Amino acid sequence: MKMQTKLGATLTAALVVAGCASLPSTSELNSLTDAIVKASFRSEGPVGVDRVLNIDETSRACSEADVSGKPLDEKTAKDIEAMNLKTIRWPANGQFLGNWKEGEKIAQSGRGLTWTDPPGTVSGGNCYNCHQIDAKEISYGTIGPSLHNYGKIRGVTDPNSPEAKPIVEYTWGKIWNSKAYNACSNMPRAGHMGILNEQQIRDIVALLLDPRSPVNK
Amino acid sequence: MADPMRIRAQASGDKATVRVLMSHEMESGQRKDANGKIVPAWFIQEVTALHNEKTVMTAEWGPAVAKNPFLQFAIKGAKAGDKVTILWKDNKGDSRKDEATVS
Amino acid sequence: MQTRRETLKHSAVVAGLLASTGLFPQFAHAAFNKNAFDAKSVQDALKAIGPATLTESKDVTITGPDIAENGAVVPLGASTTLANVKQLLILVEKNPSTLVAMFNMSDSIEPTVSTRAKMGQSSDVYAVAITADGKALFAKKEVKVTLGGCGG
Amino acid sequence: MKQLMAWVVLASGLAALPALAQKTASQGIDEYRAMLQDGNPADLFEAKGEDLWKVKRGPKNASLEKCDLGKGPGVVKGAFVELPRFFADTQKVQDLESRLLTCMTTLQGFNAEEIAKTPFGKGEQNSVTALATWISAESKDMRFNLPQNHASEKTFYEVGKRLFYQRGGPHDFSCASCHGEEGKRIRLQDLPMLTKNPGDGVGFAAWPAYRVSNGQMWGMQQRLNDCYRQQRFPYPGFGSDATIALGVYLGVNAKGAASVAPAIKR
Repeated sequence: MKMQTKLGATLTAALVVAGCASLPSTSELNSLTDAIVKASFRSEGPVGVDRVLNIDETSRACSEADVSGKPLDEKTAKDIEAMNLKTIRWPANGQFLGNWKEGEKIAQSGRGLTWTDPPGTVSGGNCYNCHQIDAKEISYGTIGPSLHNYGKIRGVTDPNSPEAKPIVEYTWGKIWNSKAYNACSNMPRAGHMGILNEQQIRDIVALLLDPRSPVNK
Repeated sequence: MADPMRIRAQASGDKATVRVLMSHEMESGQRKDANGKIVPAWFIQEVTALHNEKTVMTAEWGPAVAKNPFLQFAIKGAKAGDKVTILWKDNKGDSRKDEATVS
Repeated sequence: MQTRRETLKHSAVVAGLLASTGLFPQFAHAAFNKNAFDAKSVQDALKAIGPATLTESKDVTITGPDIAENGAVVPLGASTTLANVKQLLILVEKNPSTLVAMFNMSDSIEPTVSTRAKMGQSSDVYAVAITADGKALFAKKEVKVTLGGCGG
Repeated sequence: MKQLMAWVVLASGLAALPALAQKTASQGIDEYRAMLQDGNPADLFEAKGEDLWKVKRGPKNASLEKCDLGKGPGVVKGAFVELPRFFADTQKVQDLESRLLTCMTTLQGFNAEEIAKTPFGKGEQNSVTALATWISAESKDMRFNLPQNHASEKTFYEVGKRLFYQRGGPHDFSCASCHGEEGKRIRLQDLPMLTKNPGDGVGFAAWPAYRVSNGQMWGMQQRLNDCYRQQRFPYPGFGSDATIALGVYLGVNAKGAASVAPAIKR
């Protein structure tokens, strides 16, 4: 604890002296931030400090773009999307749709992967935090677009039909790794990062695309 | 030992409005602890309000009153300078008595 | 860690409390109506308190939000324009125990009280006024409890 | 009884009408919040905090009345809306809570490191929260105006900005995921946009606050800690430079916003 604090303070002091009248350079500020992150966060229960120390290329590039206030250039964005697209694991048994009722429960749940979740907690999808889904749930967020009538709007009457295939695959892929379609999307990469398993994703796809799901009523 | 209450008593017209905040867990008896054991109910059970040392209202509460309880009522004929006293007693026998002057 | 000063202060308060129990004997006498607070319905709670019949009345008002952002704290109030009100009750129908609070009124009190209740789920909430001649009159409204925050 | 049941069915039927329910949901929540304003249990903590400031405590049996919160020893009014700031005696940028630890150590002889390690809601952490509640209340309605004169204060603003946008954890969440755009909500909770002044009594200008959901009083340190928890980040140390840099970023952005702390929150 003490050592960490000292490390941060020393770095700050060094940079302050170096910078004097003007601010430290961008790269100096970036490395100071890294040092402060390293000194400030600690592992707690199952949550390891690697979660902020080993950030992948996608998140790092997007964070930097956010700080600069300029979006990623088109080429970098495309490269990141291509890289993420490669990570998508398609359903092993070829089944994209599960049980929409289970999907609704997963969409409702915001549990899992925090330092206060008891070991063995099944993670939820956090979906309603950001999206409208079943219109009966009035407590929904607006960070993401409304998914009410998701399948209906896209004309999906039979999710197993060849016509529905592109949208079924996109839906699976978007949930598995959202960054494959939008490099700096706010949406988590539920499959890629191991938040949800294959069956949970199947159930959410069903919630969105099954014509019997209340989402499409 | 419980922390003091916050009592505000304000006269307006022919009455004084009294607002009380009490510091209490108000444990419902429904909640489970980390080991899955029910946390026993612990709550304020009786409240007494006095105006210049005369009882004007008593109350019985269950564990469904919210944590750090709030209570509002109005005493007829109370004027600035009068004394309002509130007492509470919980189901473990702990109690508290605080006073305020009507402003 | 308690300092000596704090310990002294606490003892003084305890002494004051002991004295107060003697000063205000009515406080010790108020008997807690356990049956009423154990009741699982509005009717059963009323039965435990006394009145046999319960009638809806425009002379009684229940105040509360239409929607509560959190069930842990729901502001509820009971009031009436009736004279001779002996008791005012606040109840939440779908709580594990229905009765939340019971206020024993006197002539020196306006027949209007408010407090805050915990609610486990969306439910009808009731204000009941019991008059000196044993009539129980009520008003009710629905309070919707939402799931707030990130649901975690 | 049958009659009662019938009403329940009718009432839930009404609530199921989505258009109607949706239209009234946010108005309903506003009404709910307004009803809670009168009688904020933060008052209980405020009273305790004032007492803790004045009472002689700790190994040195001293009060905090000579504590310098940035406007000179013992000056409380107005201190809150200028924190975090640089302190010459510690050569550090400090927020209200870390500054209180300094005063509790130098004046009263407490062990700051031990308090920083104590979980929220336990032991001396409760004293820090109560003190922060009272100190914030002494600046109620004043406008945020954090100093940005010292090089460290400027540097911390820039670091805070980087932390605000830092994506991480299994969900790739950053502070900006929820607080980077205007007019968004999570579930039914409105999310203030924190990259600029979000308005009087919103965001940075609303903490410490009493949380009705758990009946706890939270200072800014606990607010940030719980944001990080829900972001699925690891645990930020109490008073760590990351939390303080973030505080500088949020506080400077909130320039001109009137403080309503201690507030009452969901």
